[in-house]
Amino acid sequence: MNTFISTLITGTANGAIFALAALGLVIVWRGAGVVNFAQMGQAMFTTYIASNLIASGNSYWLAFIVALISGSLLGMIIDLLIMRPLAHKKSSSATKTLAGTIPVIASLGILAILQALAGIFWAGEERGFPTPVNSFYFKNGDGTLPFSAFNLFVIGVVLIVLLSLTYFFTQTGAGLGMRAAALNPEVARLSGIKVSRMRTLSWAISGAAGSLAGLLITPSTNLSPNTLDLILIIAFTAAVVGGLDSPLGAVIGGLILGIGIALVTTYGSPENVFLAILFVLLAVQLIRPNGILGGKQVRRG
Amino acid sequence: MDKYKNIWRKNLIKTLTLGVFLFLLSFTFEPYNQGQLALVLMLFIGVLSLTVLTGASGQISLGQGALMAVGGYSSASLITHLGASIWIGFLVAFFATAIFGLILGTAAARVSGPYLAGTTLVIALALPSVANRFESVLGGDVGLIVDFGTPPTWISNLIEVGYEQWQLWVVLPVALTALFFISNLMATRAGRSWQAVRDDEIGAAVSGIPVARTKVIVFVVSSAIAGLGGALYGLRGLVGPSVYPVSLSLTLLTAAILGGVGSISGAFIGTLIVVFLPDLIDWAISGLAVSEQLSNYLPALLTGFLLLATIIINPAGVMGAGHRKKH
Amino acid sequence: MSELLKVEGLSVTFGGLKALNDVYIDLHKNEVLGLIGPNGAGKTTLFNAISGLVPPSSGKFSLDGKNSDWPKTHQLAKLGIARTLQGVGLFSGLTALENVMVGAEAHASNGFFADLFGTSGKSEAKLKARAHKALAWAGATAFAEKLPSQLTYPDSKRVALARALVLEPKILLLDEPAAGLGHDEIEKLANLISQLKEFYSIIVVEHNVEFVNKISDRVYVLNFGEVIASGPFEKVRQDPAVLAAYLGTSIAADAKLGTGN
Amino acid sequence: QAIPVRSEVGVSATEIVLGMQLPQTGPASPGYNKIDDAMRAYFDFVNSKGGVNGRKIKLVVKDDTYKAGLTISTASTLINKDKVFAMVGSVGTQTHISIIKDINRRGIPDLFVNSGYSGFYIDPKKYPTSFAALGTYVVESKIEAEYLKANYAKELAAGKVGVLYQTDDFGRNVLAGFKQQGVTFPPANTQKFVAGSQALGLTRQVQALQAAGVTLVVIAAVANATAITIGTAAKLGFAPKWLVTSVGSDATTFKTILASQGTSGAVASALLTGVISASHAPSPGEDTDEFVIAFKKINDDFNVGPDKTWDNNVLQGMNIGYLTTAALQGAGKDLTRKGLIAFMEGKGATLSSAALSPLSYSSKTHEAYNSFWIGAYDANSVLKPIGGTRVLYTTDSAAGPITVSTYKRPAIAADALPKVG
Amino acid sequence: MKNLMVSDLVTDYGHVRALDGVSFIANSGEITTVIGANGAGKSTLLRTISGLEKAKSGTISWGDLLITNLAPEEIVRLGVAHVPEGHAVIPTFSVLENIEMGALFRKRKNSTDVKVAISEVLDLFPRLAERVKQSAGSLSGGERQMLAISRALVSRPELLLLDEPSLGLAPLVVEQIIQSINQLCRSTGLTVLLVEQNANTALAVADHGVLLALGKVVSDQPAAKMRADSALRTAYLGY
Ligand SMILES: Nc1ncnc2c1ncn2[C@@H]1O[C@H](COP(=O)(O)OP(=O)(O)OP(=O)(O)O)[C@@H](O)[C@H]1O
Ligand SMILES: Nc1ncnc2c1ncn2[C@@H]1O[C@H](COP(=O)(O)OP(=O)(O)OP(=O)(O)O)[C@@H](O)[C@H]1O
Ligand SMILES: [Mg+2]
Ligand SMILES: [Mg+2]
Repeated sequence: MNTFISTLITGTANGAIFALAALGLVIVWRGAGVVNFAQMGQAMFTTYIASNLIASGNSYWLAFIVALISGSLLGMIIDLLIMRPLAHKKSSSATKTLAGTIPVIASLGILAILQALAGIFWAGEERGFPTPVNSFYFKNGDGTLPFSAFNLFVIGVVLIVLLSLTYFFTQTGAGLGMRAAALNPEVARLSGIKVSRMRTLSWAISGAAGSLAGLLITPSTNLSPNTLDLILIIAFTAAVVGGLDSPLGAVIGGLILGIGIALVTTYGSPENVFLAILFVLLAVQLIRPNGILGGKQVRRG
Repeated sequence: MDKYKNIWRKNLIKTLTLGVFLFLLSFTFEPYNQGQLALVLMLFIGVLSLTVLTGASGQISLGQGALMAVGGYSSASLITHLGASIWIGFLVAFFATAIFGLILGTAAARVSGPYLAGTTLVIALALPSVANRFESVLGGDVGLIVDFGTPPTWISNLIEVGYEQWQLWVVLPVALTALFFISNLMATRAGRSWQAVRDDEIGAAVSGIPVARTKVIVFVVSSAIAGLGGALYGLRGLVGPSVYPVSLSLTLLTAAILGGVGSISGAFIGTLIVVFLPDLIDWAISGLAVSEQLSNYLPALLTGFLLLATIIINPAGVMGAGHRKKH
Repeated sequence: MSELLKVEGLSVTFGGLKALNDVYIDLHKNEVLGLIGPNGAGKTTLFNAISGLVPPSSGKFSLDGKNSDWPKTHQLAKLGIARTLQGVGLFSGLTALENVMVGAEAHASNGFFADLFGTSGKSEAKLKARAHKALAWAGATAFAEKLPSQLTYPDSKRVALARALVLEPKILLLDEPAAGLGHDEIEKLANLISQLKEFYSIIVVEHNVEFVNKISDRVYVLNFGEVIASGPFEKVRQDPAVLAAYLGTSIAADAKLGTGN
Repeated sequence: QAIPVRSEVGVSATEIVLGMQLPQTGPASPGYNKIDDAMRAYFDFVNSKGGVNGRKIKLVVKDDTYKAGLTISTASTLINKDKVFAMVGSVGTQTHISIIKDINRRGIPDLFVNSGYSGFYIDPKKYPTSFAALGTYVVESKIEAEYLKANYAKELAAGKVGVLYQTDDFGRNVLAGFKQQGVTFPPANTQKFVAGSQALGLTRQVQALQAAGVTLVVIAAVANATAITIGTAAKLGFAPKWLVTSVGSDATTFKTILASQGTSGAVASALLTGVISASHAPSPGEDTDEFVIAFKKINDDFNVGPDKTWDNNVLQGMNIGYLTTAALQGAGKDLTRKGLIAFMEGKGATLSSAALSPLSYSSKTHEAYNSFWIGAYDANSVLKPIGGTRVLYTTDSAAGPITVSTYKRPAIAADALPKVG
Repeated sequence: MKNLMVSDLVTDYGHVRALDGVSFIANSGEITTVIGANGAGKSTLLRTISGLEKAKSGTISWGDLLITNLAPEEIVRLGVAHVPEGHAVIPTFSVLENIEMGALFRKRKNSTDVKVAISEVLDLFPRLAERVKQSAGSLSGGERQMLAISRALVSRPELLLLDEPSLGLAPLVVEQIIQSINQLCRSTGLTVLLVEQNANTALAVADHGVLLALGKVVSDQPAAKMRADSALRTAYLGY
């Protein structure tokens, strides 16, 4: 099979996975105004829960559902215990500087805690994680097409998440309310929007989306407290490249990264992958500082 | 108004007092704590660079460790390949990182907040690739082995100096110099214009501040300082990718937050906490029968909790809410 | 009277929207010029064009009778033009005094290296003295050491004014300086502006017609990006076009001028 | 008879303090984090028998999460605060590089380093106190290359042999070893990845090897990347012969990963079956081996670590515990750092262990095992000698020739303690 | 008939007492104006009523309901809309989204009911109607103020809290808004609490006046009477 095409296909399959993780980041950014570095930590945690269920003999789909539920619960807990008290703090002059940074730092703290807890509960051997559908590549004549039913499944999931998110954010009242809650809580509250509830909701949704990403990523990365670190950085880059506030941007960013990595690996050297990512990131920022599909900010005197 | 007349004198006295205090204190220390104090000072320089960037200009970097790496590599390659002295190494680290900061700042001045955080993170990630690309100079993933060397004979003839103590003696003047210059900048027009840009770019621009240039300058200053810290940090034994991982940047950020971002004394206190926390934990659990699994992860767990507690209870850090630099 | 500032044929467009269309404005020495007009007429945009915040699509700019390029924002201060921002726009992390010192950037003689070595004490002291003077002008001496968040609204507007004054500019652009101020405060502001007129030339954008009437020598009325009338306020306020577009029924206008009752 | 009281650091009349560092947590920790527990288990066993010359062995372990910056701090803690007598069994090449100079300058014995990086050992003048615990990557790969030349000459000639390596000292040393023996890989057959980035997938690399039509692939990668590679190849329907360096060929890791990926245990075992690898020791699965039997029992009785499942890492840890005990015995009652190093250089080569290879410590080299045997995994995931009889090949990390070794491992004592001096 | 009744209301900002025992009644269907110098506590009063600030003591009742210290989103749901001081809009939202936001809690976003309400307020501000797709951040100061008012009106409130609605608005628009609001009061029984700097204008349209000074009510009487009381004006408003 043509190398170029097979590279594109592999890149797309990987890119879909990055896109899924990036979508999770976009949800919390849009719904709670937070760049959540703990996202993949949460996903790791819930995937461990699923992994344990499977190991003790339960079906994949039961574990799947439990992981999604615990993902949204974990998201809610993080919001209720940490993010909400932070949001309710009146900003003093010293903290104004960091207004946007504080939740980021909080999420880094949460990540550290989740990884430590996972280590304490489940450390030991690195584990694998099963796929819900066959991940053996399709046969194509006497060769193989580097694409599996599982890849199709992931792409399907990404599309569904993308479409429902886009619909949710742009077409529904709750979506509008959620964005408003993130952008200006006071105005949102005065419009009758239950800001705290909206933020909790967005943490819950993104927690579930993150869990979903975790379930679908770990079959290729394996599971240990830290294996998803790299995915987080890639997903984050994807979201930034695409524009943090745009679900479609996240997907495009994910695909750019997936395909880019595959191309560099094939035609360049794998050693240059991160340099290439850096290059793409800088180029996007020079040309479109808010990402490919990111909203423009209007400056006014 | 007199307060302004002798900025350098005031800061010099402050800096020297701290220096003399630490110098004398170091004689009462065992080698272990001398080494720890040296580490505090190295990281303090790094945290200082973050303080400048985040505290004064409102930009956040999750890749400050990568800037330290630039300093480390530029000095270490000079030292190993050309046999330069460590002091020349510092100078080169300083300027090389400044130039790197200039390039980075030119690109990054256009972006802010999470976008900048992401970019700096990827820079940190790309570091091993760079080291591998230029393996003959940068030593690939093995890195370059360097160290503080031994004190010159005129000192060792005078007094017996342990390796840790010598480390401290080298680091101390460099850290003090950085502290002195940063204190000066923060107390004058430069620091003021950085904060103005941080608070309101349009307001700053109409007041005559070239916003883009100012942001780049902040990057250059911050980078140069970080490079200096990185050069020192490398001299502890090795300059290599695993010496400047992403987690180093996070450590610096943690120290900056614990100490109160934007505050110079806070930067110092935060660094002290970060460096001595593991010792503290060791001491605290030494009598308890803690399972290995728990004790392994305890430092990370506690750092996480400490970070959260700091920003939830008092976002301004341990220096206290409402703390502001005063001239 | 010579023309200190002249803007000719200025047009600004945003996408399809013509925010300013072929606008002519001149400002004479020691003159207070009122700039009025309905919301969205383009008043702030005019300020923004002069201060380099939006690029004009066409138009000429001249200062002191000399044609020049449209200023870049950070060169504004060097050209001797100071402006306040609509609203307050102070730097929240700096004290009132430091805010004003930032406004004096153009007068600062200390370069980066002087700051670095801490030898800029003299220059800093000079800046500080200047800032104190400006604060005194604006009646804001008392809260020099306060942070903006600790100031009342009128006080922060005073500081904002001081930040513009400290430049000792040739031209002062004030965007709605009276908005949100009480009667008393407005009175004081009007007096201050009348005093400032001796030294500076001022353009004021304002919706408080009474205030505009009191302080300005001439007014320009903008509507849909075009100048629809200009001249002394007394004359302009009779203009039916202005009444229809801006002032509303003459009776209501009277009420606002305080001449009713 | 009273033990002479000496002011040697870390040694008292009743105790010897040893230090070790390794990634106990973090991405590089899985697997390795079992070595220290196995070592401690062996020391506890020794202590339960009265210790070495009446001294109990205390092992202080520090977690460096595989970050060299941290290694420097933890080493300082071990040296200056815990005042260890010697370092023993430290894990990791990159991390150890950062402290080796300092440890050596201080004259602290740096025994049984868990790194196959030859740079640490081949020049004792540079690092006089550091001694290896493994065969070097170069030695192993030279022997593997020789095996390929002998058994896969046709494939080599036809350019049907490929390699996948990680771009670090480990990967590069392996390539160097092959090259030393005249085995090079055509560019199209040479695939690499940045160490630690395997989570991004190795599909492209495996596809490229498949496209190049190779029939035998050498993998120089850590265990989980090896598992990912072989798993990916299975998905692609690519089934070459695999030759996996010992670093990446831990059967337990392999099966844990593949099995929990949903690949059934049988399939995982099938994937591993026939994979060629090399070893200097018995396979942990060889349950008739007397050392394996003895160590397994000690592991059951004394290991208190979080995960004491018997595997290669545990065997390795036990072996280091055994060797350490032997070296301490050999250094005598009057235990000094100098004495210990002198013993290692002088008599270290006479020590025996679970390994089937002799040790080669001398004043000229501090390499450990210079002999390997080549095996293939059987259906029970036990590495078995190819052709049934175990042949040991010996060489050095330089240009030396490869010869067949006649070494016979001495039997383990009934009490499972080493007997030296 | 729903009246707004405030009694003995005390609100602090840290150590600053902004409201110091404020009591008054705003009658249903009337415009009550709150006037006073800068810093008198007018905005704080509205913010406390709408729940944005916590009352230290005292009560606020709206009809038969005690709304003291309810969350703002609860209070809005009881028919109380607040247009805060300054141009409170979400800059990155479009004009339409800003308006829609105000109607969210009542009905589904695309219901005809909401559409009607939106077109009603757009009729009131034709400038906004021309700019529904534009981002609110690019609006002029006055347009943003119109938008903030629209957002409040679209929720069809029964009590409208207006904090300096004229700020930054052209006289003609101010006149228009006041007329419309007046009309709403008369026709739908809307109750309005209007904070204004320009006491004259405010008193001219209001039924009732409340004069605040240093957080205390110093006068509470029919607007016409207050307007005529020149002693009061010179004492507290400076003219
Ligand atoms: N960046 C932009 N993009 C699109 N339209 C803009 C932009 N900036 C301004 N406008 C439009 O240009 C017009 C003029 O705005 P401007 O701010 O100059 O009005 P103004 O006269 O100052 O009004 P006000 O008195 O309400 O402050 C407005 O209709 C506004 O919506
Ligand atoms: N967030 C705050 N923190 C501290 N003090 C405040 C705060 N907001 C207002 N104040 C103080 O409370 C008092 C009342 O302020 P408020 O804004 O209610 O007055 P106002 O009558 O609305 O004034 P204006 O006419 O200027 O809007 C003032 O002294 C003010 O300085
Ligand atoms: Mg305007
Ligand atoms: Mg107010």
